[in-house]
Amino acid sequence: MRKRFLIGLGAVLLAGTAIAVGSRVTSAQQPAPPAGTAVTLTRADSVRLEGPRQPIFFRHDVHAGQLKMQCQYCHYSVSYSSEPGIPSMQTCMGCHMYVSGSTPTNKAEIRKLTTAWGKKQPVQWIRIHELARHVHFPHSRHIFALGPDACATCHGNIARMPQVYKVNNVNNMGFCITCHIERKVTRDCSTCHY
Amino acid sequence: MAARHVPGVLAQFDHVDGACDAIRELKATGYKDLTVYTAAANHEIEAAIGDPISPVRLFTLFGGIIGCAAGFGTTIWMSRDWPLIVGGKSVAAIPAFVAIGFELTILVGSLSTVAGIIILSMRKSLKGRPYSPRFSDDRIGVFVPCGADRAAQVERVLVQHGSVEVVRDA
Amino acid sequence: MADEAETQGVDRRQFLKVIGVSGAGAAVLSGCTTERVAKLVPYMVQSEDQVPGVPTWYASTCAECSSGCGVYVKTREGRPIKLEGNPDHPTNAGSLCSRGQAGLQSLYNPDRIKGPMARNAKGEFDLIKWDDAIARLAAKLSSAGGKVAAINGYGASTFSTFLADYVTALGGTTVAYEPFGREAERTANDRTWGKAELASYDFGAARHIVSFGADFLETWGPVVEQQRGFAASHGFHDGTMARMVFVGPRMSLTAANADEWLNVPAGSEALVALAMAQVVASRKGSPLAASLASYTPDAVAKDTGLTAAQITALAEAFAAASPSLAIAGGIPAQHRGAIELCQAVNLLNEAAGNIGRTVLFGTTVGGSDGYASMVSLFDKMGQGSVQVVLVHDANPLYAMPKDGKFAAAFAKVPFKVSTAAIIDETAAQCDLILPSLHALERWDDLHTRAGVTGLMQPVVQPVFQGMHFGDVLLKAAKTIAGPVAKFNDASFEARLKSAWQKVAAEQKAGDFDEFWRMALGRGGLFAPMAPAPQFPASKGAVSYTKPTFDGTGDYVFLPYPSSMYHDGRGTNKPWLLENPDPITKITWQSWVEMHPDTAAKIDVREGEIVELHSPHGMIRSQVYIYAGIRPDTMAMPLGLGHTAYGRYAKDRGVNALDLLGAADGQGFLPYVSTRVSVTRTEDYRKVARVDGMPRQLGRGIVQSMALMYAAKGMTPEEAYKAGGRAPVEENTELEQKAIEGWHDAQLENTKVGNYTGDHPKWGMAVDLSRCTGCSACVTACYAENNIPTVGEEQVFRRREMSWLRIERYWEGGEANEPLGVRFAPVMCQHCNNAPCEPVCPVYASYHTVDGLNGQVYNRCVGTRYCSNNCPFKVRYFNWLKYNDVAWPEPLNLQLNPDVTVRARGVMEKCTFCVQRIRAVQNTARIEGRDFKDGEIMTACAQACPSGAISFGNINDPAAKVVQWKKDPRGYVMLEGTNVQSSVTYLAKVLHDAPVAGRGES
Amino acid sequence: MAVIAHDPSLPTQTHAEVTRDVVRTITDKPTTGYYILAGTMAFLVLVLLGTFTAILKYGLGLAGYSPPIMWSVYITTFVFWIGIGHAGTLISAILYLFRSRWRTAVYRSTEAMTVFAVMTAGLFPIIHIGRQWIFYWLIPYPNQRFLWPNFKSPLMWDVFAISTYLTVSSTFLVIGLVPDIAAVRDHVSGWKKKIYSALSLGWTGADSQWRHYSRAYLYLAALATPLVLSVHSVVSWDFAMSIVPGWHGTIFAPYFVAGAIYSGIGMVLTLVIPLRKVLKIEHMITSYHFDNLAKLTLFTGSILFYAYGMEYFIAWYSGSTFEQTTFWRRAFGPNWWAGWSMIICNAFVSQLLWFKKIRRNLTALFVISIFINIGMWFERWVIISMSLTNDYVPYAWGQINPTWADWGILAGSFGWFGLWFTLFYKNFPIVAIQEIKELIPMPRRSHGGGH
Repeated sequence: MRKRFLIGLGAVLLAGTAIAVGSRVTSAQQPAPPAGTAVTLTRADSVRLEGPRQPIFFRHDVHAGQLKMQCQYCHYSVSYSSEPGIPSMQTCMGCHMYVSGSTPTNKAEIRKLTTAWGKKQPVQWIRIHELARHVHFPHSRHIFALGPDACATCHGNIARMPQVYKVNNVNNMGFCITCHIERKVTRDCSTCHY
Repeated sequence: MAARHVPGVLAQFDHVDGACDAIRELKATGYKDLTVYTAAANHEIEAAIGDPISPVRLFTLFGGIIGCAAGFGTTIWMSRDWPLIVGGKSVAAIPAFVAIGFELTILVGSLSTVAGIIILSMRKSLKGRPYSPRFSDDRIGVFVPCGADRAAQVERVLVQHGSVEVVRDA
Repeated sequence: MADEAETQGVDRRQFLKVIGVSGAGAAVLSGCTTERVAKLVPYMVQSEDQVPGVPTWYASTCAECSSGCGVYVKTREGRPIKLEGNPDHPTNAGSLCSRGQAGLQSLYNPDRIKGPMARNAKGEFDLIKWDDAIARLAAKLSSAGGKVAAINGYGASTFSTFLADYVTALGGTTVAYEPFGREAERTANDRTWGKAELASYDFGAARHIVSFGADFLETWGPVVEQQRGFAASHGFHDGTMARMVFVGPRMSLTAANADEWLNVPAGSEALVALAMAQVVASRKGSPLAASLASYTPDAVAKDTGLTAAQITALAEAFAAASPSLAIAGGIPAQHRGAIELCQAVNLLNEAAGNIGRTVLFGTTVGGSDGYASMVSLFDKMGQGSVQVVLVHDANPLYAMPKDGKFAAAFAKVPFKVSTAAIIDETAAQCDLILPSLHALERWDDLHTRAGVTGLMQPVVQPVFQGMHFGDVLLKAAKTIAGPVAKFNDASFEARLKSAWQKVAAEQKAGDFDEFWRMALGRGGLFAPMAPAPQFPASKGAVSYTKPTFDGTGDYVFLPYPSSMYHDGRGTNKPWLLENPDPITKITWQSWVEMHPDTAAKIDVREGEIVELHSPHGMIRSQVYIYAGIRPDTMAMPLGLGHTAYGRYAKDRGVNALDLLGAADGQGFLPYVSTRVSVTRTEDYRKVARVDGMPRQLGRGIVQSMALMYAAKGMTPEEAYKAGGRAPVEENTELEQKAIEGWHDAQLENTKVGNYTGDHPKWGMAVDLSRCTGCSACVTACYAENNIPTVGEEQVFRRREMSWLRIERYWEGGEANEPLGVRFAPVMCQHCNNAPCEPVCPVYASYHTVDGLNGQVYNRCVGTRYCSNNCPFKVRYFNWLKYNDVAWPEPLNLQLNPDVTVRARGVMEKCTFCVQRIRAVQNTARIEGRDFKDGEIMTACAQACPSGAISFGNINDPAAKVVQWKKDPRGYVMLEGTNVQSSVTYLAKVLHDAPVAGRGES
Repeated sequence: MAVIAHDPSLPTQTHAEVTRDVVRTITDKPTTGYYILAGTMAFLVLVLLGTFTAILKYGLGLAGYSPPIMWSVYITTFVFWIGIGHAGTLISAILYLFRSRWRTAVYRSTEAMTVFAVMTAGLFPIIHIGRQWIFYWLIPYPNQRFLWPNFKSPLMWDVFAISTYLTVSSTFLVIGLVPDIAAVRDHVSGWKKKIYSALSLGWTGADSQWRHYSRAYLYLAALATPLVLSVHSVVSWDFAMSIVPGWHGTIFAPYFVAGAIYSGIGMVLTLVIPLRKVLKIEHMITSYHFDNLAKLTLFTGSILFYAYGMEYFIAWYSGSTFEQTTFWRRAFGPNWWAGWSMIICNAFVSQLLWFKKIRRNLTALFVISIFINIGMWFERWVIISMSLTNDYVPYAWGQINPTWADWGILAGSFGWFGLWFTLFYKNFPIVAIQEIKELIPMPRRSHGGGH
């Protein structure tokens, strides 16, 4: 206890402010999106790509990047709910009833989708961003404040990710606070914690 | 014991007044850098050696001041860094921080005092000087660094003042 | 609609699967997040009425008791998480009682059986397939040869009619059974006016209410509606308030809310009523006077223990008030003279001219066939003339006294079928259990009064594999030859709709689908019919005979329905078990109430277990010493002592019915008909009470003032002084100045960072002249805020977590002075100078910008200093892993996803429902508007049937709460501590003087 | 020497004898009794660990807490141990500044007691919180959340006070030990010599070392003196800063400091009376020293007596019904026994020490010291827990009965303290060799008069 105390205190004495400020900067910057936005990727590539391997090799870079689909098209409730909304299988089938893919990989992956639809078995996606349960983050408020393209602020440039990975640890409170300080919005605890 | 061996004469005394006389005479005849071993702090011998008062108090003083500043500084700065109201009190409530300022004054003050002893004592290396376990018991030891040429004279002075045991340590 | 329901079905079932694995989507607090792999499971088809993160509200009807209140079901991601009153419903108008709200815990009850069960050779139950179950049922029904009987506990409804028709078609008989059937009142009304129906009462209009043992705030009649009416008339408003007198041997919650309690011996209530009627009639020159001539106050005084003067005074006051209202009935007055009592009260009402003004006919419907027909049915069973018995929504083997040997008779039936979703005493004796659906899982309706029918729709896929009994019967009908074949609807839903098509026709509704959609959206058909204008003259006199009591014991035994457990159907719900009894404040236990003098006489102390012996049985339970009961009477709550009915109810407490005789008293079960003798055992059992010191010690926690002062617009303090009592000196003038100056100085310093700029400031006001202590708000708080129930053992250590508690204090009650009771809901007072805040070393307790006393659970390290420093002691600590044990699957599905589930080692407390505040603020912001007053409501304020709580932004001068706070009756608790709390209490108002001298003033 | 022999504050032996007698306490082979003692203590430490593990696993609810009593045995014991510490610093530092000679004989043992007592007390803030694994959130260290602790909370003052106190008093102990370890080093051989030489930090007793040493020692004493007064004041403010009737008193700081020293000396007596026998140093720690200790006890005990009386008086005089109820119930409420045992054991028992006979009778002193230990634990128990049983809202009043988890930790804390002390007195000079020698005038050739 005493040791920790001395360390903490010493740090503060010497460069408390500097450290605090410094950490704000560091936690604010994001790593650049990966280079792997080549259009042709096979299922095998998903192994070497960053981020967890999904049951279906869904290409955000294709849908959001090349096809320029709005995030809200699939994540439908993000602008009016605390939850962004995971697209229902029906939403996927809306297009893939007709779009069956060009490359073999695409075909294969889309077939997975159609079979799942046929069996009424929803695809179980691996969750990437899971906010701690004691934090309440209303997506709608943030989309309202930062505009519909603000997703990248936290999630990174998804439009260039063949396979989504975690760019920011959204569970670092500092990550949230930095933004709130920069934008001079409330830092009141009960805004998120209740 | 990498340190260079210091030639000189080591004398042991039973009686404090004898030791003191010897020290005074030796200093008078221009012998510097004596080392006097005692089992406990002893004013007579301090007086005989006549070194100025230890500067360790400066360490205490500045340590205390730094601690006090740190105590108030950090508390006030931290309270303002993320201002939260509690119990309708002002964010930087100085009276509440007095306790911490005080404790840190004491803490840093005493730690720097300890640092003081260590640093100051290390300034004068005792490496290579002879020592006898009896010094921690009841004997007073006086070591006079000197070349072989002067040793005889030193021994005479020491013996004359009642040293019970004189060793030439060349 | 149907196929939509199908599709919804899919996603909801999916959803349940998922939350099955990912902890009910409940926000469980953990120091930091784990990196476990979480799955995201999408809907197959997105139903337009379910948006993740946004609650969806469905209108439905509460089936927890026969009142059939309308409810709004709040669902999140397809699962109901809260029940609130339907504001459009004429019965409950937006509020809901504890039992109704706890309906969720019967929906998600962990002891619901997983599917149909049949008894095997070894006599144990096996899970079987539905087809198999229905086949077995059909086989038995067709081979029963008409010897079929059904016991139906469900109220008047399409289903009940269907069941009756069905059984008739099989050649059998159906008995509609309701344990508290109010048979005596029907008979009495029949004898008085030739109307064998129940009256409905307008409490709101009555200026003087006299209740003869009728607990109209607890279990007698539609309590929510009656409580609303009572609050309207008896609550202080415009310088006046109605008066209420309670006549009966025990001070119930209802009696505690009366201005006077006349503790006459059990059985003599009728005499008081008759004497009053006599006086009133003679004053008003009513023709009744003659027939009542023999019942003068002097004549009855002796038997009632009252003086003639008291009765006369009471009667005069009753006559003077117009309109007035006298009511009788209810279990505590259901002795062998119950019918005479009700007749007497009828005459009293007629003499006072209340008929058609506060006593209304022609609106109530349905009702049970009564105890007598149950007894005869069981006789038939005993004689072996019943082959198949169907028990639906009833538990007679628990609710009817063991003395009647009904179990033995029941056992004689070769094939017994129950539709209980949880194996209760009756189901345990059955051969086939066909678990029916919960009201929130099924299509159904409930006809509660003329023109009012509540609808139920499935708002969640069956949590377990239950099936609507209607569907079961229809499926069975397909394979049974004979008349039942005519029941060929595709499903019960279809049958329900066809029934409603008739209703639509009556209502002259054009397009049925439109009508149906509207009805579903509204929650049913609410077109209350006006009460019958004309009344036949009453058929004269009452012949009062002193009711008899079995046995020779020294004490009359008075079992009464608990306001939480009702007839015992509430006992399997932790919320109701932990929500303390409003009067005794005992949780999780049963107890024997004993007057202090009695206790002294037989030398027992609280918690000592005594044996009560009656001619019909013996029970052992611990003593609770209560000044609110006659020394010659002992009372016990009903509803406990189950031998089955799930983990929470089984073997909890004892069943007071075991002391009763089962003999039918003129068509009803006389609950108050035995005398008991008491023997001591040296055993003790701690009483799980949650009240520490039940007296105020002059600390002015719950303040009251006389009507005359309140009418003059005095403050409680002024009234206190005017009452000639020395003022309690809180602070000297100098101190006061210092405090104010200091407070202003503080405010100067508190405008930094987030705190600069304009913010709303949340405040609350509680009108104690309306609060009845019913504790509905407490259950609402549990439901809204994921508060764990901790169980009896923890309550022994006073570790209950109820963020909102109803404090109950005794006044007087000693040395022959009348016993008074004070209630006040106490939640976090959200002090502006909160003592709890500065002592927290980590800012877990701090002041939010909008004036809340914030508690950041995930920052809390659990030093508990805040609780020590809280003068109101409204902070609650999670000592053990309550969050792990309080919600066994699937109870956890009820958890509110908007509220963090607090982990062990964390301090928690009332947050003024900050999640509701933030939700409204978010929507308002997105819609680019400001929130409206009344838009944000705490769960307690929403639930309160008396409308005693108002909440809002006190920076908005137009807000209702601000108006309330301006009321001169307003005071803040413990003002002397200068914590500047945000909750204002409006002092309770007492009548200046009791009319019969048995009330405090 | 004969001249000054009558002064009981001065040792009678020569330098050589002092070294011999003290070093013997270390070099003598440990008796079986010693092993049994150490074993018992070690066992109690296991009890401590076991109980704490259970608490970590299941939660604080294992202890007897029942709201509104949110602080009970653990905080009581925390304050108890902190209090114990104070006597040590008083004797070693304050009396040093007062130049009172008699302290030298007992100061080493009391200073050790201080350090170990504070080490024990330091465990409790961690044990007693709800989420022990994040106790470090009370420490102001830069973190990614940008959160700092709340320095307005008396608990934060505690964090600083206790850690400072632990640091300073252990420094003080170590500094004092160095020359003595050197003395031991010169009288042992083999592996022991190696260890002691390492520990003696190259101390030779050269003039250059003594020169800084004695100054520094003076300043440390000068710093420790206000510290010891502040620490228990801060602890008392944990309570006085709150609004709980029975806690919220202005006299708390001096009241607690006096109590602390009182309890501390009680513990000194309990420890030293047997110790001097076991280590055969009766001739060094004589009844004269105990007489002085007893006088200190009497002094502080009388301050307590006054404080107790004053508490009740203020409660009555304040006119605050809350205060009055609290103190009425303290004396005549359901827990009257606790209230009275505190008053009897502390206020009354200490008054026996007016009699020289008792002051000089070690058996009597020992018995009294036990009373003091019990009484002072009860004092804290009464002030902390019993005040909580009845504060503002009567409906929330409660009672408490501790469980095995409470007693387990309490017993364990004695083991933890005892183990450290037992190991210490057998391996380090329990009497300050060099400071005693400082009092013995060195022999001179020309006899006549001391310096």
